[in-house]
Amino acid sequence: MSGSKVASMRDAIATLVCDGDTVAIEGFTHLISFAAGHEIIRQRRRDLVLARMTPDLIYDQMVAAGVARRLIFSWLGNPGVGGLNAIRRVTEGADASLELEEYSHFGMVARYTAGAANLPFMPLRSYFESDLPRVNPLIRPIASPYGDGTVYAVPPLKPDVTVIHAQRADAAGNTQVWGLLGCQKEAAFAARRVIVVVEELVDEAVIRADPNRTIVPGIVVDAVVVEPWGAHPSYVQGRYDRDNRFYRDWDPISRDPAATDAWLREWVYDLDGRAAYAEKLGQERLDSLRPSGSAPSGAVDYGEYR
Amino acid sequence: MSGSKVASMRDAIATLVCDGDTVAIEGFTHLISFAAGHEIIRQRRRDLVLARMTPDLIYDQMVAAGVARRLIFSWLGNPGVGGLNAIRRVTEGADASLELEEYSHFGMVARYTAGAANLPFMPLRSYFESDLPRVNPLIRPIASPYGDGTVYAVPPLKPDVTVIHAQRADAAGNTQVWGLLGCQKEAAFAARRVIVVVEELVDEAVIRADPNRTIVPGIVVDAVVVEPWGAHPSYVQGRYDRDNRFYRDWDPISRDPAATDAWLREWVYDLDGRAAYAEKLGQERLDSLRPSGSAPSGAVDYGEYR
Amino acid sequence: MTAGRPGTGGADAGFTKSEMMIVAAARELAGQRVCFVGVGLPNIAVNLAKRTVAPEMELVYEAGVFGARPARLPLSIGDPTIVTGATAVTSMWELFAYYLQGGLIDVGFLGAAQIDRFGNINTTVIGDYTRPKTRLPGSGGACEIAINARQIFVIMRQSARSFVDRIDFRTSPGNLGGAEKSERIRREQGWLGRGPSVVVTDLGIWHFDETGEMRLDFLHPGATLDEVRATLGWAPHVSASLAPTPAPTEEELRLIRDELDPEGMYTK
Amino acid sequence: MTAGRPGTGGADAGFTKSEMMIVAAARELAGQRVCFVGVGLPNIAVNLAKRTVAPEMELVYEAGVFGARPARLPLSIGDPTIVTGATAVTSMWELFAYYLQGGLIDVGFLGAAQIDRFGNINTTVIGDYTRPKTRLPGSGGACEIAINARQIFVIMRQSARSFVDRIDFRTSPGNLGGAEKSERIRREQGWLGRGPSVVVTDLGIWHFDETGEMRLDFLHPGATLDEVRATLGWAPHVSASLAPTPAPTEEELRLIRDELDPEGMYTK
Repeated sequence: MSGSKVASMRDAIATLVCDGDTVAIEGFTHLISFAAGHEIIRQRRRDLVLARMTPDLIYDQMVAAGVARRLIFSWLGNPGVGGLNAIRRVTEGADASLELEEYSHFGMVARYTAGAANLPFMPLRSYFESDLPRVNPLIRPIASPYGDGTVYAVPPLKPDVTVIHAQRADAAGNTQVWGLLGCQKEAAFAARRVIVVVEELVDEAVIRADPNRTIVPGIVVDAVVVEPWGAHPSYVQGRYDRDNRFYRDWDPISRDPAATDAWLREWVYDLDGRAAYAEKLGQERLDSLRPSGSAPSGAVDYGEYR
Repeated sequence: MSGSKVASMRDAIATLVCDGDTVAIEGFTHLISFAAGHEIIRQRRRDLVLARMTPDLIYDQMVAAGVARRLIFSWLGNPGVGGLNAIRRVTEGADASLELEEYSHFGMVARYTAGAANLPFMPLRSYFESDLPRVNPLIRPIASPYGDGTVYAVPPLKPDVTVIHAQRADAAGNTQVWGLLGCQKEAAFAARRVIVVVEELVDEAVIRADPNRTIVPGIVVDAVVVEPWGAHPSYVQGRYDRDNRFYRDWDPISRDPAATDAWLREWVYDLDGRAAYAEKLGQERLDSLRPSGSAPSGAVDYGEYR
Repeated sequence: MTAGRPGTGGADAGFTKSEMMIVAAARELAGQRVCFVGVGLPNIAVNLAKRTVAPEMELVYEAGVFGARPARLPLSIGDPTIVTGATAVTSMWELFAYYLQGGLIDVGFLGAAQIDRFGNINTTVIGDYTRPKTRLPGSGGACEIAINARQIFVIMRQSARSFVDRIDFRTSPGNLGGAEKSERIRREQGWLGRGPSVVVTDLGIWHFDETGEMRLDFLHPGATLDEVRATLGWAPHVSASLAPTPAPTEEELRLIRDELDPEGMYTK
Repeated sequence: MTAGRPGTGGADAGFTKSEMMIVAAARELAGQRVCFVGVGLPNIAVNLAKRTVAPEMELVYEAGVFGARPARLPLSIGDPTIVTGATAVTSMWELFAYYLQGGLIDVGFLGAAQIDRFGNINTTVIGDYTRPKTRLPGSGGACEIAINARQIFVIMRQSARSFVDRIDFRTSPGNLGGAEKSERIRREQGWLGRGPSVVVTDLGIWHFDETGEMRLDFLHPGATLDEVRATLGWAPHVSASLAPTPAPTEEELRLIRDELDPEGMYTK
């Protein structure tokens, strides 16, 4: 319908991400837009408030590169491997310089949901007898108007920019995902601006053939960036696997500030984008991440009704 | 995984719906289980609290048959045709005998959502300056704990029984729907007991081939009833069309109590179930409701990961 | 072609009052981007607009559809034809929470049983709420649409019973007691909606003036000011530059009669 | 086969302490219907249980998966293998709101950095919150799992640094200050969860007694009570009928070594 929103990653980040913005690159283990994170590093954005349930390696890299002033999160680790060492360096001891704003997973999800739904708060049954409300005054008790007790509330989170990665979208930004959905829908609806990065640009007819598969409509999308392998070392259901080797390799690199800087130089600053990154990874590495076989969903019939 | 929950409609209603229960037969225009409603009439349940966003013809028929004592709803009409005449007869003038508990659509959806999420209330931005909170004291103002104003809240709705109709489920009750989703997921999760009525019973492998299509997991389902045409005169995306002629024909029938009783006798009491109903409708009528063509969704690949 | 259609717009107008009303309502949608489609007359008006003045407009149905392209005019606002070929289908929770309450709807298009001069709407009861003379359908999504859609369009036939000095029940707020109060309350309570901006009837087109009251800006061909006043429960504001509504075009009539409503369900 | 695996369960036990811990944890899941799988050690314990004592158990991953059947053990709890062939994939909103908070989870299986005698858990910081000695991952879903899952299982290695008299931060509530207070608060505030019921370590199996404190019920082969006391910040309750944990079976060890963790990520 609307005009094409297809843009290069460089232009999308240059236009839509400003110094000081609250930026959410969302995707729970699945579909993490490392490509967007690297471009933000490359364009040397500063003072960003980075929101993500699981900061993961991408925010560890972004924090190491100095783009962030504050982190809003719920789980700060390298799953199955250990800690996020660059972030630990600026959050431990007397030198802690990165501001932390901490929730639980459901609290973060509820914050995005409240943001998407334009609600002043979202109630949830968490945080009872936990120290989290003590250290985060934005987690507040609220009494039920039906006299049946008190629960906790979290405030809406409305990022200036949300970036999500997806299997496919059309040029207007109508976006479809299968596999883990995380909180991308809520994070996108909650945001002022949305960048969708896709493995594949498809015709509008592909989207309209299966409207139940659409998670974000183009009307909330500002730019569509076509970036195959854009989620590596995260993964894309049906396309490529999680690169667990990379997650393990990052641990020793990130423990050493010099090694971290060298990695950023080699894999981010010195490359002009994701195509170069994929080429540098090499065909053999990419091939090793292909699924071991296909697992087709089957088709359903919506029926023609004239 | 679990044992089969497949049951006849007669047994499912006999076992799971009791006099005095709060019953929600949900489905917004799409997938309305007329088959379950008729079986409830046939088994002469009494004093039910009937919850439904749009009572539609099925609750008009159930109210006419005397099963209900109270209605919880948000829109009481025959869409595009007129009123629900049997319900109007017991809600207008001095003889009004049916209790009404009235919300807006979003209020009903929010009630089911609060029920599904085990929340004591759900906030929403509706009802400002409307007379609805005045006539329904369960719609209550609630102040944001962040000092940014007041919104309204509705209480959770937790039906004793929710009935939904779907294109397909497996024997354990894992249920998939495409087309309009209404509030069925929320109404099912909110309920103490759930009956799923399907056009087609499928192997577990069909469900597991496309897990993103599942709206209700078997773990919340108590009975799976296989009842082709069970939604007529409502419709099933991809299977059969809405029988608009029936919706129009109901208007004059329902205006006349004697004609209504005769219809209930002929189409409900005197038939032993949905198969007989479909046979009585006749092949020509059924054929006229088939989609004019097919509109396949296409398949996606989840990938095999070993 | 129009033989036998009652309530023609004028002696030889060649179209009915209902057709004029639907055409006028559709034209008001020119330039709108996202429209939330209500049940009944809004449904045909919006679908006509999509085929004429607003081909790019996204149709949102409360049943949970965004970007619908109905191949036929559905009788109900829930129908398989609004799903097939749509951009997105969502749960109603997401539709109301993220799309409507989230502020993505430019125009909410509603019908009404009663309306007052400030565009406040009753679709609940005629008479007393607990012992009503007539029990109407109720809010449906109208109450939250009136509050959260950026602006509200209304389409309804004019009559002394429906355009009243005092509505029996305020289902969906309009300009409350006038523009000043309405603006203050909307601002204080953080409503996204600015309120009603157009009421299209079978006699004319009303917009809202700076006091928040309806003002008659266009009079349909064949309608008279006397007729307008006789079907109104208050003394109307009439625009100093009151103009005649341009008659329906051949193409508009063809779309209504041949494509959208061949059985005349809406246009009788 | 076990050559080179450090930390064996005994001189010639033929299995490591970690293997014993994982096996013991898996066995505790016998008869459980729906288990919410936490990151790390819970992940391998639950996947072992699914292949042994609890084949019918439904695995729920907070990433939004119900009825997962992972063909391999994922390193992370989000992985394409937990999706392919699963019963249902949902948004995380629905997973946390409808499945967890809605009361469908029988067992929430968590890891921890620090735990006290009442099963209160710290996964947030070692030291002061604002100037921590060690910044840990934080809650993830643990806080709401601890409150809403019907019961909580914990798996973690014992050490004087982790089994402490006072945890530095209470991320996820256990039995608070004891059974009486915990039961009162849970009842008054309407928690669905009854709290922690099992803690499996590399030395033994703890359940909770009527005071709400951990009680050592099983001691793993090769472990001693002295070792238990030396890795604990308080004087433990020990069951009068303390029994040895049955050693891992060949099949359990084969599943861990050949299928679940061939690289020894969890069992080193």
